[in-house]
Amino acid sequence: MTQSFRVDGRGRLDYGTPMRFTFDGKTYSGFKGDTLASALLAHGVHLVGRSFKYHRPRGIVTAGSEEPNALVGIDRGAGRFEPNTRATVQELYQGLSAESQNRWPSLQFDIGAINDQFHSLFPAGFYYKTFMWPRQFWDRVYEPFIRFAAGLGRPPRDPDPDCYASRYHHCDLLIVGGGPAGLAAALEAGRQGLDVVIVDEQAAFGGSLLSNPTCTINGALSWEWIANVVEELRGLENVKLLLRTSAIGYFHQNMVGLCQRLTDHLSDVPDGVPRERLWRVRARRVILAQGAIEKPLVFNGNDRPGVMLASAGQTYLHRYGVTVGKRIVIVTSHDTAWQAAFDYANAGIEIAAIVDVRPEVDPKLRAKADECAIKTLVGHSITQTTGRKRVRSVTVQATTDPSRKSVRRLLCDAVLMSGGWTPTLYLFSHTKGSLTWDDNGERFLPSETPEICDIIGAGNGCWGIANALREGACVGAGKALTDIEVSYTVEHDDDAASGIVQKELPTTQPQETVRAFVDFQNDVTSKDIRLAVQTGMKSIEHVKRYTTNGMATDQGKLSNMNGLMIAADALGVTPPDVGLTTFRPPYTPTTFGVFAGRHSGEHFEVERKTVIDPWADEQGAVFEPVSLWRRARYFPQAGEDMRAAVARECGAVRSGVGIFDASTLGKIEVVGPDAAEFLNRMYTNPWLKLAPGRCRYGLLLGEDGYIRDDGVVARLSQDRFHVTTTTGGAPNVLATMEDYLQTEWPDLDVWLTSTTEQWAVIALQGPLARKVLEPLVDGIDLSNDAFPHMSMAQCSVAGYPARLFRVSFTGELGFEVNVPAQFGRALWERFIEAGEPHSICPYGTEAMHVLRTEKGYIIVGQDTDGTVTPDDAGLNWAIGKKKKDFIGKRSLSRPDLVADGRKQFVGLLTHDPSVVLEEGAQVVQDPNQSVPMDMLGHITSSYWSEALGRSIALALIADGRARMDQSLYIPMDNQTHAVTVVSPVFYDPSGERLNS
Amino acid sequence: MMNKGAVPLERVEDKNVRLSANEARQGKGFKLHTDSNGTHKTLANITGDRIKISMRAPGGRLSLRVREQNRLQTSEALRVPLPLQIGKRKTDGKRSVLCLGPDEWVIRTPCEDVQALLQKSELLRDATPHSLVDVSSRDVEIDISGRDVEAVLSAGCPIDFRQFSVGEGKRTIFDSVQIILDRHTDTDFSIEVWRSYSAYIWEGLALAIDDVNAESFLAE
Amino acid sequence: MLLIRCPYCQDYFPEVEFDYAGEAHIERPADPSLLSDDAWRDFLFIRSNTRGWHVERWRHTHGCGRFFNMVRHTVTDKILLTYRAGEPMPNIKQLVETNT
Amino acid sequence: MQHYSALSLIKNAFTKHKHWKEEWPDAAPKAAYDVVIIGAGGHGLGAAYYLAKEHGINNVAVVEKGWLGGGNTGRNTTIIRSNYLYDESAKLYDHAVDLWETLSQEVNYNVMFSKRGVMMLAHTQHDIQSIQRHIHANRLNGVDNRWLSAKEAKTLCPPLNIEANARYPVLGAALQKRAGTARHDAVAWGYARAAAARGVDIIQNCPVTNILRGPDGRVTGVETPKGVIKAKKIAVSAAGNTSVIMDTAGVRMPLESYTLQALVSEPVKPCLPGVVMSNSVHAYISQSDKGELVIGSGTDQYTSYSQRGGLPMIEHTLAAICEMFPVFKRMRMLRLWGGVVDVTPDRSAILGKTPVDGLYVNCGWGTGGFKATPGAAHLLAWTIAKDEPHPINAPFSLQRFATGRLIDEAAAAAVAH
Ligand SMILES: Cc1cc2nc3c(=O)[nH]c(=O)nc-3n(C[C@H](O)[C@H](O)[C@H](O)COP(=O)(O)OP(=O)(O)OC[C@H]3O[C@@H](n4cnc5c(N)ncnc54)[C@H](O)[C@@H]3O)c2cc1C
Ligand SMILES: NC(=O)c1ccc[n+]([C@@H]2O[C@H](COP(=O)([O-])OP(=O)(O)OC[C@H]3O[C@@H](n4cnc5c(N)ncnc54)[C@H](O)[C@@H]3O)[C@@H](O)[C@H]2O)c1
Ligand SMILES: Cc1cc2nc3c(=O)[nH]c(=O)nc-3n(C[C@H](O)[C@H](O)[C@H](O)COP(=O)(O)O)c2cc1C
Ligand SMILES: [Zn+2]
Repeated sequence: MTQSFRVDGRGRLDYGTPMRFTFDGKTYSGFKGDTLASALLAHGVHLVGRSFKYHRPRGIVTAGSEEPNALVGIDRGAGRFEPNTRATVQELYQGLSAESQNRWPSLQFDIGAINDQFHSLFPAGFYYKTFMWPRQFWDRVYEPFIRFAAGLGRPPRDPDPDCYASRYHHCDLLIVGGGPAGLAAALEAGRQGLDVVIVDEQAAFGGSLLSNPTCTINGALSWEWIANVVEELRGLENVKLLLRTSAIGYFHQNMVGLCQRLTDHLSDVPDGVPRERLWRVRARRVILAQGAIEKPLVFNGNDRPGVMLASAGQTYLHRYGVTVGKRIVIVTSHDTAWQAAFDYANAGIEIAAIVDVRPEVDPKLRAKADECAIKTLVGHSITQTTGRKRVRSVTVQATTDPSRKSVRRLLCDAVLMSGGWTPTLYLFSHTKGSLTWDDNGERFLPSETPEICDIIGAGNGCWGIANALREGACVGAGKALTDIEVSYTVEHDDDAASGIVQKELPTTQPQETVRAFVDFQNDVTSKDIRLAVQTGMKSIEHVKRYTTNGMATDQGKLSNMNGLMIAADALGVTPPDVGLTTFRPPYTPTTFGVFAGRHSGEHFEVERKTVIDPWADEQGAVFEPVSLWRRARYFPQAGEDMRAAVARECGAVRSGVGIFDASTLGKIEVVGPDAAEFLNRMYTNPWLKLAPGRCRYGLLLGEDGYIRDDGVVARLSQDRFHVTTTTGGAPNVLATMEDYLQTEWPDLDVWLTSTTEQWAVIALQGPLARKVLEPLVDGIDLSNDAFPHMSMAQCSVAGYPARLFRVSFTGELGFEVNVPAQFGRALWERFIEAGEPHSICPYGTEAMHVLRTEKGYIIVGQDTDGTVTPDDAGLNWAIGKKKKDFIGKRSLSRPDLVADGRKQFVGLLTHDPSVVLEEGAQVVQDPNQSVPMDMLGHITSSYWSEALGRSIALALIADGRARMDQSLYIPMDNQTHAVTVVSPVFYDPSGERLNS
Repeated sequence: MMNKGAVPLERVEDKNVRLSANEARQGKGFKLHTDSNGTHKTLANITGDRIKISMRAPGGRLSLRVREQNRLQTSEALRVPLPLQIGKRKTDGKRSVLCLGPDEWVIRTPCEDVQALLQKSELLRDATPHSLVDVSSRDVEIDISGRDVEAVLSAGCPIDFRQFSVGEGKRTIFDSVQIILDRHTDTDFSIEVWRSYSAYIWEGLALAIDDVNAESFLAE
Repeated sequence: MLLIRCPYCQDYFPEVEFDYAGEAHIERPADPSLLSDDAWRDFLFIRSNTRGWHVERWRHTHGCGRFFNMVRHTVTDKILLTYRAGEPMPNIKQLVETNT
Repeated sequence: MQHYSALSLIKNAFTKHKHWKEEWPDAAPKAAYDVVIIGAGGHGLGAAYYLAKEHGINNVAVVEKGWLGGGNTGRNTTIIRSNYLYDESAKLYDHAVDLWETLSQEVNYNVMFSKRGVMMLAHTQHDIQSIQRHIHANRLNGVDNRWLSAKEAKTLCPPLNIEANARYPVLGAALQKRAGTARHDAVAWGYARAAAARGVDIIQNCPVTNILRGPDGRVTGVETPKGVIKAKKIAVSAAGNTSVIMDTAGVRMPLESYTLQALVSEPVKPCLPGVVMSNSVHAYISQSDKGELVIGSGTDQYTSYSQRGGLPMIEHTLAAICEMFPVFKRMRMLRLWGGVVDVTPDRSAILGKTPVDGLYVNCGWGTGGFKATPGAAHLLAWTIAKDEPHPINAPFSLQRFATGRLIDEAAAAAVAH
């Protein structure tokens, strides 16, 4: 196809670089600098999509990110399909492939358009009124049908291979919008030496000036002026210019989120370059210079392809060298569209007429129209349009003539409309800035904001390039708007900008035939809005939700003000009494990927590894995540499954010696003269009398009396303790301790230092543990008498400085050796070597769980769940009976915590010893009762015990300790298991092995 | 660059078997798959003309805590200078001390000094309450320098580098991980981070470098 | 994301360095055993949940590590003041008046 | 009340939809009511409806400070499920789900309750344990919930990533088939219309500033900018603002109000059949009947009434979504908003009497009370009418915080939707 709608000598395109692209499989061409929309228009293609509800043919309406209709799918190859991309924003690149949306089988012929025939059955809110009978049909027929019809573009199906980046940035001044106002501000601030960031979402700076090549600023043509300014700014080191960068949200204290699109416009994307970048900019001051967005007019048939905003028409002509039609009707209630007509006439395009609904317009404009030989129909309204896939004619009529005598039909292939301008207040409103109603202009203007933020240019309701420049220069220089110091001389300014604001355009057409659209994408008509009001939706927020006006992907940029005017009319109140709906981020739709940034795939979240982890890895360990850590779960040997490996590992610990990486345990060094007193207040146990060189099991509660954490605590010296915590609990325990210390007991002389990662911890467990360790330890007698269970010493092990604990989480003779992390792996390998004669066996967390379950040791978080008291867990022995207070003590005497029927920690043995119960399974007394059953509690830990040759389980059971030897039941899906309640200590209850 | 650090578990494709929760919990249905290209990322230094990252050799590091009223005494007894203001660093020969909080300093010193300092602390203990803890092995240090250094750090570090002068250091975060960041010259920084987080930080920096490099790629 | 002045570091840092820690000036009773169940409940769970100027605790966790107090408006999220733990609660009314 | 049906729709199409009546009149307050309900969310409106319908109490006003349904009812991610752990919770939410099943017919307003199934993913051993505990307890309580393998989860939800080398691989999931979503606004509107039809006054733009009490301590009415409204009984059902109002009656609450954010994507054709939630990865997602992906975040860290959240939480949430669904990375966020959720220490609701005679409270639903709407409304009406809690809501008393009989769903699961 040829680009028969190009206008010679116009546009800012690189005509030397032609580009090919496809749309719905058909090949077209365009030039570098085109957007997809401009390139399509160059071929006369207006029809690009179908509307949401009625599947009406829709064309390009705008030339910017506010586009509601021209949404297409862009396919850049595997995993790089993206729905709902605005053709008006997507820059053309070589080979671009786009498809239209929401049509089947094709854009030209769309079955869904049948909905349009029955539109009178689908007014706003219709689905609340129907699909209710018969009830069963909802699930099976109605809802599937509604869901089937949903959505616009097709969803991406393959994982996105692109990467995304993010940055923090700080500056003195952030300027959003690089039109005349923003550029002038940047220039002043930049010259002052401030750190300035100026962003614009478009591919070039200049804003509306890009569509206005004839005006001159200080003698230079506008495009030249832009080039000069941008060059000067680029030369300033303190100024950062970001194009294709949308300010998406204005957050607390001048934090503005920006999304910079880095590669979507490129024909060849270099490898590894992020597709988009999120900037979190914290600015001392923000200047919003976002401009204004033109309003469509609401008239019968205003949604036909070919009906567009007048300013978009100007943009296509001037920036892209494209005419939107060969015979154009202008319809407006505002001056600015007249300029569009003049521009087109100057370019030699036929203007069928300027239809202005106002009774009178500025004689200067009329004179100029006469000069250009343009027919003007002032005081006229559009009542109808024709043309299914492209507008073919408009019917106009004098607004003062109900008799239809003045009716006339104008043939055309495009309509440029203007309902005036809406200052862009989105970001301003994100700050919770307030708006005021400007009666003259019939629009909202910015008022107060809690942020350090100025708003200038068209966004501030000012019109005219000179005015915009002046505001920019003043505010950019840090002065008040009234301080006119810098002034610009502007010729051919577009300062004619008065107009009136309309609801629906007046029409004499019978109401039932009128289809005047307010929200194009969501197919909301003015009648829908009136119906919503009639139905009792009197708040604009209700109207929005009932009609979906303003909820489409343009977020009401085109529809909100028109919707408001119509709703106000229907309600019989003034627009400010109705008010606007809330503006929310993002300013334009923003990819999920850029928010995720680097945090995807393996970088999604930290995975912590111990220094011994690489060794385990080399041995083929299987890992499991435990909080942020990964831990070796078991070490399978050839042919072993988990059960076999775990049985072997457990066997080794019970009969020989096992070695275990316990480095992930939390460790806190508690130091200071008040260290013991501090621990006494924190933990349930007594600490004052613990002798240096001794350890004690410590139990930590929340202030609510429930178990939060536990671990072994050793006293190193009078004023120094080595506290251990659970792996997952470490950060919280430290934070809780700091909290009490700093805010409740600031008088205590004690300090906390996390040493979790200072120490690698290697556990040697099993009857032969001493044999392995002894030869490597210097200067300590490790015999049971000299170094009994719960001893600790500082010594050297294999030449490394160590803290040696005699502790056991397995029930066997055991030691835990702490050495500085950097020596951890070396020591581990040394032990493996030294243990070889004793068949030392590395074991993982799974065996550890089995071993500790055999001994009835709890794991906080598995056997407890935040509702378990020390008594429930059978840990009353760990409470210092003489202590007056400790964290959580008072709660333990609350009525419910001492009531009967609390769930208590017990052991369970299945009657069939081969059955390993499911953790989480519920226990009942009477398995034959009907559902809902009375449940006594649940299984917290359950394993196959090789040592006992049977399964074992731990459970929390109501009144569990009073039920010893009772039979209880565990009803599962297809069978019920019988169990006997027993003590939770299954193995070596006397603790002989531990103390040997 | 994105080779998986963890040992990937590969799901066994047994068509007809539905895994029960218990089976899944017991690791059934997963078989071990060892990654041939090195399961452990070796942190190879990154050297470019605009940015360099390298791992610093282990050094001695101690965390000192003492109340204001005992600061001078402690400083004298340990013979370490203790800067007064949070964020300031004082250097004395091979030793440098950074103030992290109102009663908190980190002392960086050659490894061989650590024991001596701990002994001095022991002697001081009764007279002057304080806490000195060896954390040499807890953290690792990453040096990062070059023209692009601020841009790279800004990928994950939310502070305003214009307010962060040479000779200062502070605890902050990079990519939600706590670090201590020191500024040595305009373009020389170091990051101190708990050992098990270092690979993540490293990777984050590497990704940030890709992003910063993209700037020169994309410059028109 | 808030920008918070740490009264210890005496400088502004972004919220991600801080942790919120609940309402301020709720002191743990010296001897909890003397409290009735209701009084203990109040200490544990009852919070003013003020709509307006709220006095609350924060910790500069990833900075100097200190807990401190902040006066913040819970509707606007505007921060009026931060001060060190242990300092008395300021007269908010007066402060608001002098600040606006 | 004008009956809604396909037939009425067709009839009205012929009359150009001119005869649709107001769904609820905009009432001005009368001098006195038998019951004043503060807060026209789904809970408050529903309670008014059930008071009128089931207890014959029609002299009722629902007083709303803004527009009805504009609180959390109008800004939630609409997940409905009942597979809670504790018996008390399971009973409460299952009661609600029972009512959801017939709600559209009950109020003659299509609330589009969609039983599309809710899937909760397990990524770690701990998740499996916790999910299994839920499934078993639910089964014995007669609450629908079952275990799915990762593959089954993928079959039900094709975009889900179940690659074993993910940072948090999917090990399986719990599925409640009877769970799903509903059209949140319609719930408020449907109840409002049905309640108004039974004589309930719905008074919008009327913030209650004070609860008035007589010399005997009993409530006497409420103060509003539209004047004092007398009432024999008052129920506070004001979600995030509950503690502010209760304070005026001298009752201090164990509540804190936090910002909870949610977001929607641009609409796309159906691709996500059910609801997917993950506690470990911290995100949940469904697709609305219009096509947007509806995504919920976690609460911001500090208390706030601003309905406006921060960016870090959203970054985290979307990273989590991309982790579970790498195919959604190129989808775009369309809108992001916040609500004020009232959170109790045990993350379970408070529904019952208060120390003040004639004053009832329904709050603390936090991040998860939409699903309870018909149930909570029904039980609140009962409690007001009988001046005593229904057995189902009896455990959810205010008193439990003193006795320690907490219903700690928080302890059992990190996220509670
Ligand atoms: C982002 C988000 C996501 C959520 N997702 C889910 C989910 O997926 N599933 C789920 O089950 N729940 C979810 N929830 C929670 C759920 O929305 C709420 O628990 C539920 O909607 C509460 O309903 P309500 O009727 O009690 O409160 P609301 O709908 O908030 O109604 C309370 C009303 O009280 C009014 N009010 C307040 N103060 C006064 C006063 N002084 N005078 C008069 N009126 C007053 C308010 O304006 C409001 O309209 C979510 C919440 C949020 C914010
Ligand atoms: N006749 C016209 O077509 C027309 C239209 C608008 C303005 N004007 C003239 O221009 C003057 C206004 O100039 P101005 O500088 O205020 O507005 P402008 O429209 O010239 O510039 C605003 C710029 O802000 C950018 N922008 C908006 N939101 C953004 C966001 N969230 N992120 C990044 N960039 C964003 C836009 O891309 C645009 O380039 C008016 O006084 C009027 O004279 C003319
Ligand atoms: C389930 C659900 C779906 C929504 N879908 C859309 C949508 O398609 N488009 C839109 O603009 N907003 C959508 N919203 C958000 C609302 O516009 C609005 O942000 C939300 O109700 C909160 O109100 P507020 O932003 O006015 O404070 C949706 C909200 C919910 C709860
Ligand atoms: Zn600080």
